[in-house]
Amino acid sequence: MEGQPSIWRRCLAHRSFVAGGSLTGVLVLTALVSLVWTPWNPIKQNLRERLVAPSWEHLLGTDQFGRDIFSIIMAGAQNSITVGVVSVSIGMTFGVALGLWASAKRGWTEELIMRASDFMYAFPAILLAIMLVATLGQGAINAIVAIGIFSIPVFARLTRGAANAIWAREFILAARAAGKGKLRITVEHVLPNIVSVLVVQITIQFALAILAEAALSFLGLGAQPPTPSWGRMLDETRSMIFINPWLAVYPGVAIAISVLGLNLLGDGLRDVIDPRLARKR
Amino acid sequence: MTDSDPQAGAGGADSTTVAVAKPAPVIDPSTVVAVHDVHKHYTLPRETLWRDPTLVHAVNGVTFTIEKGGSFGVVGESGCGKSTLARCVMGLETLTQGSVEFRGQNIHALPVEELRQLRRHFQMVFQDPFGSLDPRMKVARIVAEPIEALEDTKLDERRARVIEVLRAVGLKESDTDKYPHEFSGGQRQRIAIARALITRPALIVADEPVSALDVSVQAQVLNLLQDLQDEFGVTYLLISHDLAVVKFVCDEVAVMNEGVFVERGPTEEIFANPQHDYTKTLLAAVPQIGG
Amino acid sequence: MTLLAVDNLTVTLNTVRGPARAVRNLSFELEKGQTLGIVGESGCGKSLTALAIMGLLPENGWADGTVKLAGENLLTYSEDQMCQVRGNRIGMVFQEPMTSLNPLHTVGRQIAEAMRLHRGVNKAEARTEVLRLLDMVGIPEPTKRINSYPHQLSGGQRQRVMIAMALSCGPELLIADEPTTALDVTIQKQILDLIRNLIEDLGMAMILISHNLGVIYQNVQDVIVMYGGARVESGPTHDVFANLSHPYSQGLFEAVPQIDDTKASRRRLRTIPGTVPELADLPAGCTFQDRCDYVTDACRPTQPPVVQIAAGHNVACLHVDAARKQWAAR
Amino acid sequence: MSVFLAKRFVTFIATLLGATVLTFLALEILPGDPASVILGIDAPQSAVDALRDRLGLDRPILERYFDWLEDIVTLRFGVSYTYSTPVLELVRARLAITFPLAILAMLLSAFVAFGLGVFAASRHNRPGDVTVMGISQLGISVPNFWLALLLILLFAVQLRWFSSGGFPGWHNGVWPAFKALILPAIALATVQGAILARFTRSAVLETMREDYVRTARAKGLSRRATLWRHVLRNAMIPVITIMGLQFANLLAGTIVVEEVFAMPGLGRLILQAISNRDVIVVRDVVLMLAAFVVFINFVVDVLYAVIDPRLKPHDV
Repeated sequence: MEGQPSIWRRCLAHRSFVAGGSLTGVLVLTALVSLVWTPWNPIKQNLRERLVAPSWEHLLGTDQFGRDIFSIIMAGAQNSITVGVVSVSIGMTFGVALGLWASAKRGWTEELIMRASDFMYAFPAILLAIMLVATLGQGAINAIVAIGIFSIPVFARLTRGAANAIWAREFILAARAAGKGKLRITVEHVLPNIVSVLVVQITIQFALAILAEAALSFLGLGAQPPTPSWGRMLDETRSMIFINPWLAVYPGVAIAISVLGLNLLGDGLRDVIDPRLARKR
Repeated sequence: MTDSDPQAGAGGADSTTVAVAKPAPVIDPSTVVAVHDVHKHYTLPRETLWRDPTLVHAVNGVTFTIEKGGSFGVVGESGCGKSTLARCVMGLETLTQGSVEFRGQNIHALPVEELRQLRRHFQMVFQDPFGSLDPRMKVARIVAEPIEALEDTKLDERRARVIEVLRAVGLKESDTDKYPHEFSGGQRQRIAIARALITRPALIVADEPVSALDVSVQAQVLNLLQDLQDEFGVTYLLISHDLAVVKFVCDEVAVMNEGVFVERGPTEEIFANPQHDYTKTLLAAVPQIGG
Repeated sequence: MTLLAVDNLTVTLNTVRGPARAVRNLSFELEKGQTLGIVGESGCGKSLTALAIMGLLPENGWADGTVKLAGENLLTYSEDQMCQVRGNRIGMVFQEPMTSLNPLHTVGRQIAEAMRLHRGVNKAEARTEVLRLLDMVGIPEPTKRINSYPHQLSGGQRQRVMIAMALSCGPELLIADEPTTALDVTIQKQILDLIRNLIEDLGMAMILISHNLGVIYQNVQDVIVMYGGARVESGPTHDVFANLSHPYSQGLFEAVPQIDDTKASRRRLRTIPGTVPELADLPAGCTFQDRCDYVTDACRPTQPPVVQIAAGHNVACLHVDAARKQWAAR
Repeated sequence: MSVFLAKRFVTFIATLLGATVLTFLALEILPGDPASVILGIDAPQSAVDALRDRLGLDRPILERYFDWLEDIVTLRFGVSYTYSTPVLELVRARLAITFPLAILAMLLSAFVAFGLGVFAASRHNRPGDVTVMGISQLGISVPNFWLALLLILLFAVQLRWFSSGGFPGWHNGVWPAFKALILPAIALATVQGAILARFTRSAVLETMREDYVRTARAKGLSRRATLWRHVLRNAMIPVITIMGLQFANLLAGTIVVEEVFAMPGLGRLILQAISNRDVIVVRDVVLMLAAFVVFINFVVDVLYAVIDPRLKPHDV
């Protein structure tokens, strides 16, 4: 193993990693740029310039309210990233904590936590969001929270599985024999050894969160006007597809590219960080 | 001295109760570890709904003591309970019954914190040189783990001690900044031994320390164990399935089968003149050269 | 009559660090009914030799040279032709009886599979034959065990099943790759005795691969000692062990504690310095040069010539005389 | 009976009960009682009181829970406020769309995924494998409702092979109904199928590295025979797990896709109920969907026991 190239070298040599990293980079960059500049105001309607064809002035044309589509798409990236960051943070924080706890405690605690997360699997994000929305009312925050809660069991299961594998290793027994307690072993040995698995899962959950938010917004349960959102764009232009099919194409392409980028990045990371894992998948 | 036998708690007034209870071990100051009537039982998950779950008597009443500077070997086949016994002695498993006394202190009756503090005096070496070192830690941290966990030493002093033990096991100062995967199996086992040695323990429990190593490397580690005993006067409890290894390292040996010692005594005697049928079968099964 | 003739066999593996010659220029012959042991440490190429004979090298590996079974070069055979050889003319037993059996099929079905494939027997005939085989390898109550799944058997019984499977079509050659490494010593003895007796009764030839010198000594007529992909010493077993002549074979023998040593006589074991070399960067000349006490500059450029020191006893070492002298004076 | 199945059955029942508690509580602990949610903030107090009375909200919480549980066990469920009909009746007609749609999509994705996954695995790292994996990577990235829109654009608007939505009902013959289900099923199956294909591929590849596969080859079985007789059944075990877990997503997907195709299924019922603030319907339908998912996962567990002899009692 001594001759193995450094991790960055391996990253740059990995095709999916480079492709995924670039696409994700474009997504983040777009969101950042849109914070300070978009070609047109993405919210301002201009009824005199409805459904204008693509031109130098409006790169992708305008929608039925005369808004510049390219600008809305740019601003929509902000929404997708916010959804991803917040919901993955919720899911990861609680999920990883629960998983580590279950794995360290074993016995009844583990059984209980795992049954609870099994049970959460029966409520996909959308069902959960629907319940929240039905009672609390529509809104971006409810949607994000619902998606976040849904990813808790995913992280909990993954963490617990990976952590159990680590707990079974001899170096844990060595740490116990050295006099370390469970909390210390969890922080110093277990967590560092499962980080690579978690990083990969983060990219996957990020992608799933973008997809789920788009679906909720499409149903009118997510981001509310006038916040630019790719999912809602699709909803709004649905009735236009017979007149101008392209309107329904752009936001979808934006979603697909973001998700594709994150998935490729995850695949690449999996191979790069942990060659053993790559062989298993 | 505590005895987990419930009858022993009845107090000295009732002499019959005391007489019935098994005699508590007499602790000689030169005795490092005294294992008294240790039992460890597990329940297996049920196989059928309508049948009671199987109870496994992994260790079923084992008693022995090891004197200072001695080396005691436990030999037996897989599933005989020898590794469970090692973990019981290390206080890594709770006992079903019996006691393990380290320098006169029953380690299973100690409060958690006191046991933790006592751990510096007994350390362990494991079988798998690939699994027993955390792949994400550098050698310096791995070796320092016991003092890091138990003592409040300064960084430079810690480093000096790490280098000292690494030298003692035949590794270099420059190895401290490497990760375990940069070493071969034999070198990793040296790192594991250095970790066990760093607190200057009185007792080292070695569970199959060479069985995962290539034959030509095995010898290096076995010699190292011998040298360390000569140099530091360490006491060993060696667990192995390999009779020749136990014979090479240990003064005294116990043959374990189905959770109990079937035979125990000075190594030379047992190997030259086995009494128990199981010991005879075991010895006869070893493929020898020239036999 | 020569059953198997391996000539100049070289196995190359494509690794991340370039092609590695895991077996180099290995030649040996095996007569009908003869038993041969290959002994060496991990990575010496002994298992790859077996897989090369079977045509089952991993995807990143290939073999050069010739492997002739009864005069026909197996290395030129097509995949379909090899399927006719495997399990039919050559049977193989692997190291891990637990993972080498399919957990979802009954042992009866797994034993019958090769017979149904090569012999075209029907179900009823196969069943009779499987019962006979189970009985032959010493499994009690064959009629009951034929329907067992692997997880219901002990390790020793599973290895018996593997042996029954390998022998089911009455092959001319059995290859046993570390057949007892995963087993306890008492079970190991039973299994090795079983294999040896069956080989004798059925008049088969066998290649037994092991890292354990004792196992090799007690079970085969001839032995090859391999190190770093090359044969360093070979010959009739008793001859070789009586006059170990290659520095590596000598070192290997001395590194292992023996059960009949006394503690006083063997306070220290002789060790071979250094570690087993990585296949990807083996030296050009003698593979043992970096760990050898006798090494000189002459050992480095080319592989050492093979010297015959007694009838059939060959050693590949430039300094064999010095090594033998030292050994005798021990 | 095997302990495995007994355990799983207990878990199944416990999970169902848990689902009822959660859905019930969702309405209870949220701000405002169902009556005021249903009627909206502007509703006069008298109307809210009347509805509270009708829903029996004044009774203790446990009593109402057990009443509801009884309604569920007897398969009556609650009564919709907007339609004034029992939820079960509302659901029955819509289930005839959603259920076949979900099953069709599942079958479609399973067939395509197994085929492609096994194909890719058998051509590991060769062009066939790379192509299939590339396509599946795209398939995973596409939102199903957008794919649904694109399918409508292509097959309904451009080619005019299918109608762009709606459902003729089963009484008009099986074929027209089936035809209406095809596009939504494809939209649903694409993402699921792509995930499943990747998973099947890796499960097959992993199994091909097992020792017993090498044993089978050493017996003289060809690659193809080994694949069929030894690899596939073993590889199916993890694949079935994933299929079970995916079912929840599939069901969630139907809600969205039914909306795109304007099909009067369960999804539409839920969305309408939300806009009508008919929380009783939302609660009951969500519970039904969850129960369905839990049931499918129980079926998966039973399948395990059938496939894997290690989960049967050990006495032979």
